[in-house]
Amino acid sequence: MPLSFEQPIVELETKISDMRSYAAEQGVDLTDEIQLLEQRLERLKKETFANLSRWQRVQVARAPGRPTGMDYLQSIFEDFTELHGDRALGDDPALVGGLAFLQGQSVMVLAQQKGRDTKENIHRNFGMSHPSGYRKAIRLFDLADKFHLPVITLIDTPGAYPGIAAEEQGQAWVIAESIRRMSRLRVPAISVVIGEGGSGGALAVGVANRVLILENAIYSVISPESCAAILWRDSTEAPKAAEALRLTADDLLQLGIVDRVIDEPVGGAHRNPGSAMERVKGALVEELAALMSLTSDEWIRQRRERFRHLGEFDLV
Amino acid sequence: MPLSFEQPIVELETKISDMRSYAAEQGVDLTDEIQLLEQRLERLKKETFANLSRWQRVQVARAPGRPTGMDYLQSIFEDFTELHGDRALGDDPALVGGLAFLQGQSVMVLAQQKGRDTKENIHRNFGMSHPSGYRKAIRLFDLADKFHLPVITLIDTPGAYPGIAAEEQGQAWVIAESIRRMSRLRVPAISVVIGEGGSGGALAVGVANRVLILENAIYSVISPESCAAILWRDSTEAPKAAEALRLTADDLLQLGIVDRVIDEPVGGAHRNPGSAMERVKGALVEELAALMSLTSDEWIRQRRERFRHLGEFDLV
Amino acid sequence: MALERFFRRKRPTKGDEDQSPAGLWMKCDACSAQIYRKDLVANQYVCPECRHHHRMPVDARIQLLADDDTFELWSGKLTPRDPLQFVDTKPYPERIAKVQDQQQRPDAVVTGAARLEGEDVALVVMDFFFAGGSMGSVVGEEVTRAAERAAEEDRSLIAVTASGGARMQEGALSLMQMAKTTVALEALSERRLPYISVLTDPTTGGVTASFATLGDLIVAEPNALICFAGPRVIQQTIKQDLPEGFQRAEFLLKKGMVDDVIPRQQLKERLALYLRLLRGGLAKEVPEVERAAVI
Amino acid sequence: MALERFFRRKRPTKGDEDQSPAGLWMKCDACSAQIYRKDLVANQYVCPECRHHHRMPVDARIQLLADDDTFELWSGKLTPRDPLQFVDTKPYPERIAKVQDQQQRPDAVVTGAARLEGEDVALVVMDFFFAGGSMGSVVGEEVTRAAERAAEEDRSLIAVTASGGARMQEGALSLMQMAKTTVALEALSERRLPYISVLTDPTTGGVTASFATLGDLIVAEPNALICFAGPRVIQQTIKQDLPEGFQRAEFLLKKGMVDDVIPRQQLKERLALYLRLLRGGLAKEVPEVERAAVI
Ligand SMILES: [Zn+2]
Ligand SMILES: [Zn+2]
Repeated sequence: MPLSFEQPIVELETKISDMRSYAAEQGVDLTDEIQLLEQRLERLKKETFANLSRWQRVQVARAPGRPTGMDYLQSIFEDFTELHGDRALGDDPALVGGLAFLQGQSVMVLAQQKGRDTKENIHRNFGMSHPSGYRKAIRLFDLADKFHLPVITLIDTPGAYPGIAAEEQGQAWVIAESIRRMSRLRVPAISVVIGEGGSGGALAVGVANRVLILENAIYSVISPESCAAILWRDSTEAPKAAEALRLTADDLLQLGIVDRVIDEPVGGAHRNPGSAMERVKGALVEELAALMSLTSDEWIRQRRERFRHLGEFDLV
Repeated sequence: MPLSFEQPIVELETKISDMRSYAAEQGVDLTDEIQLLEQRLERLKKETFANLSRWQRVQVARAPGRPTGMDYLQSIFEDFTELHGDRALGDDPALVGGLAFLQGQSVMVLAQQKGRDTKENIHRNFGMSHPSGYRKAIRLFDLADKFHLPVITLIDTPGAYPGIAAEEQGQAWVIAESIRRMSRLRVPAISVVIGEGGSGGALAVGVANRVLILENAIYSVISPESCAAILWRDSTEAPKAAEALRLTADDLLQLGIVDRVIDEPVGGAHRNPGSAMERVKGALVEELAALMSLTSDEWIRQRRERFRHLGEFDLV
Repeated sequence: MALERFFRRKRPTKGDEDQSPAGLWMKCDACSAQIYRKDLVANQYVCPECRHHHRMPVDARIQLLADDDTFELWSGKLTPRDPLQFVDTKPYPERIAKVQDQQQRPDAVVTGAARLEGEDVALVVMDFFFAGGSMGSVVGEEVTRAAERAAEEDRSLIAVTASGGARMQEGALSLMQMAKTTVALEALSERRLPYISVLTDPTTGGVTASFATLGDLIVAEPNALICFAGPRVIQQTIKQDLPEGFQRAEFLLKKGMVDDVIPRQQLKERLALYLRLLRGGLAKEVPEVERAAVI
Repeated sequence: MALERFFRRKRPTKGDEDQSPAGLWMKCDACSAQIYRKDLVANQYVCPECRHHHRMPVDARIQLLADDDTFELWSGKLTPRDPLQFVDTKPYPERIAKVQDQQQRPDAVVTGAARLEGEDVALVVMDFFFAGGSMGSVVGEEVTRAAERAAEEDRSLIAVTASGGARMQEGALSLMQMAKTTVALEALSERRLPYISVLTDPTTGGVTASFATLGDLIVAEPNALICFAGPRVIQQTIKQDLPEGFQRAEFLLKKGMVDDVIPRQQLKERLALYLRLLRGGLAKEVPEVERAAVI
């Protein structure tokens, strides 16, 4: 099911495909016509995606078919080997972590995982972690430190799960602890917001030396729907809230909250997952190489400084 | 209810008490007779307790009225302030911990706590901890390290609780982790077995620089009842098992498992709790003072060496 | 996060004593008893009838904790900017101006130095009556500076929290204050200075999920609501009733999340005792411990 | 602890191939299929019919994990003493002599150096067929020496556990092996050498509550019973039925206690991959991290 603003693109794609079939069946030559339409399609995609509203970007960030954490783990890393469990409460499927090679370098990689279909979505709790997910993250940070493994986290969650067990097990406590633990890593850490960076549940694994974001990903203190429900008492005002919250990649770059925006293929990552993932890989390899010149103390200092200086205020 | 072998003592005590009442009521002078009986009582107590069988010691170690962990916390420490919870699973009433002063020195103190009556016994789960108890211990060890607080643990448990939730929450995992965490303390640690030192559940908080034991306390790899049930297929053979297991203070001193035996007042700690607790306090103050001359590295090394060398074997 | 319904309230609770004649008497939220307001204030905002702990204004809290005439104000020189040019039904700056005027301070936290039974401390006290105690850039920066300065001046840190969460009008910048305040506490940790957090009603969202729950010791006031997600959000998510006492201080004590629940009348005494105990460790220099490998 | 019913068994399982004609065929415990014993052995003791993982003799385990002709035996020079002069229906030394004779080794563990897909490792393999794999002074000492020597020789450590718990015939000395083996692992940690524990059926009691669960990574074999207290003890305590799959490897995976459950046929390959990944960290010297303050 395409997003609403993608409708013209999809129609044009269908038309081209129909024309191709017709040409083949009837044995007529429509090469020129098809080429023209394809140029139009390319233009249309570019225009559409260059001018997305913030709310439309939210939809792209959540689009079905957009590569999920596991897609990255399986395609841009080699030998990804999942490590399960937090040794206390359970094994949270909404936060997947393990060892892998990134272009030959051993790394510890963590990914927040939404489902790729309804069944997986239920299994993954729509990417919303329970405390055991954050405890698992803390455990893997410990392991990364012990064995000098750079840490890479892929962020994609609507937020930490708001439920009874989650609260009983100290959701707030583990998020705070995960933030602290990640800030103490004696290895380099890179985070990439690949889809939805939903508030504290995202930040818990986002205290990195470099925070990257995909062009159509978002990162926000609150979901547009919840924000609208509070401020306009109407969650269908989410488009307004999305505008107000300045939650797109470009907004966040301007605010200094992310360090780099990774371009997506024209039409968005969901229309060309392979290319999107390759771009992320390229950026990760580059960023990791650049970080390698520092020492442990410097990685910690840099990470602390980075977050120490976020915030805007005036003197009275 | 006196222990069976205490019956003659109790009878003599009753007789003396009756005689006193009679003398007072009738206005007769029985001073000499009473004094004679009191001397006999003193002799009887000494003889009885000097010749306890191992199984009788087990009974004394578990005797009602014997001072429990909380009794020590409240009487030989000043300003004991309980710290609750493990920040993950709950707050285990079978393991009590907190801050206190021991003769003016800030310490972190942990005590395994049986009940002093049926109601408390149920609340304290008869002194058998769940994983949250050992997690709490680990948390308090962390805190002790951070603030340079010597650690004192009082051991009195039949063992870690064998239950469904306890297994689900990784009873074995937390005991192992507590052993490791305690072995890593950068402060001096002293353990006192005040009653029953029941297997891994006791050792989890017993990895100290100095391990002391009260005269009638026991420390064993398995309870005599369980041992008998396995080896003789009959738990009423517990007295035999107690003999075989060599679980008394003197046995353990000979095996090198404890470093010092603290004498109890004649008749056992349960007949004079105040005096027993004062003796423990005296021993703790002495031992702590002696440990103060070392450094953190030395405390760790000493503790490791202590346990490294336990075990007896021959060359093939 | 960000349960900032506060901004929508028509008549926000002031927190200060209402001086109008109608305000002389008030009804206790908990037991419905009519109480003479002055009695409530004299009793540290604890209902004399039912011991319910009412929310306490910042000034009263400081008076409760600081020894007489020892409080020295640190905060108050920073005021919010409007980095997002945030407008809902009203622009953010207008809303802020109004609440600044009402609460007579630039944002939702007060920090300063004090003595507490003679112990040198830095105090961080959040003002729930200021925009629901929401944490934006100013709150984050003030908490950060207080922690850093406490470390420099060899003071223990006491944070009294009350917050609806992150301030959504400053967007992701508010979110980042969670990491910023967390990192600021490292200065205290490195000097082994105690940090004790006191969670009061209500402490929720991004404040709970950052510095509020990172105390060396964490205590709570009786019946205080303490949570990540608010009860309404959870109820909407799970569509079922919440257990009795859920997310309240006593519930969290049972769940192992706080060290103790302390009635307000004993708070100062207990904090002082904690500080004496935590600062009475071995004088000897003890090097950093190695990190446990894996749990 | 100490579920040493093994000592009471009339006809202890040998673990080795039974060469008598009657032993050519056997019935699978799990699926009751009649299997040709040689097929089972050739299949690493995994039932060809139902994939049930039967308990594996030590020699076969070493053959499974070590590259050809690379195993060098370290253990075997220590033999139990009788420090308690323990007698039940028979003296401890008599019992030990009998099982030593049967298993052809002095106690319930074998250690040694090997290569595992080229990686330098030390192997610790417990023998459940020796007195139920119970841990007394010899087992504790052998594990300790293996860990220490691995650290000296820059080897990763792989421990394959199978144990009924502590050996009660050595009393509290057995108990102390839990602390001793735990402390021995510090030598590896300090050199940042990986320690991976492989929990096989059954791993219980004092072994589970010490070195077995302290691996940097912990993996288990399918359906292995892994517990502190055995199912029978728990059932006697709580007087109710245990949940399906309780204390089995897959159950523990769900409860977050093990990193993975790995079929025997994939074990070597996976261990090799773990080692390559864990030993492929940054070469740069990274000083010890500071210890997290609380939690
Ligand atoms: Zn009231
Ligand atoms: Zn089978």
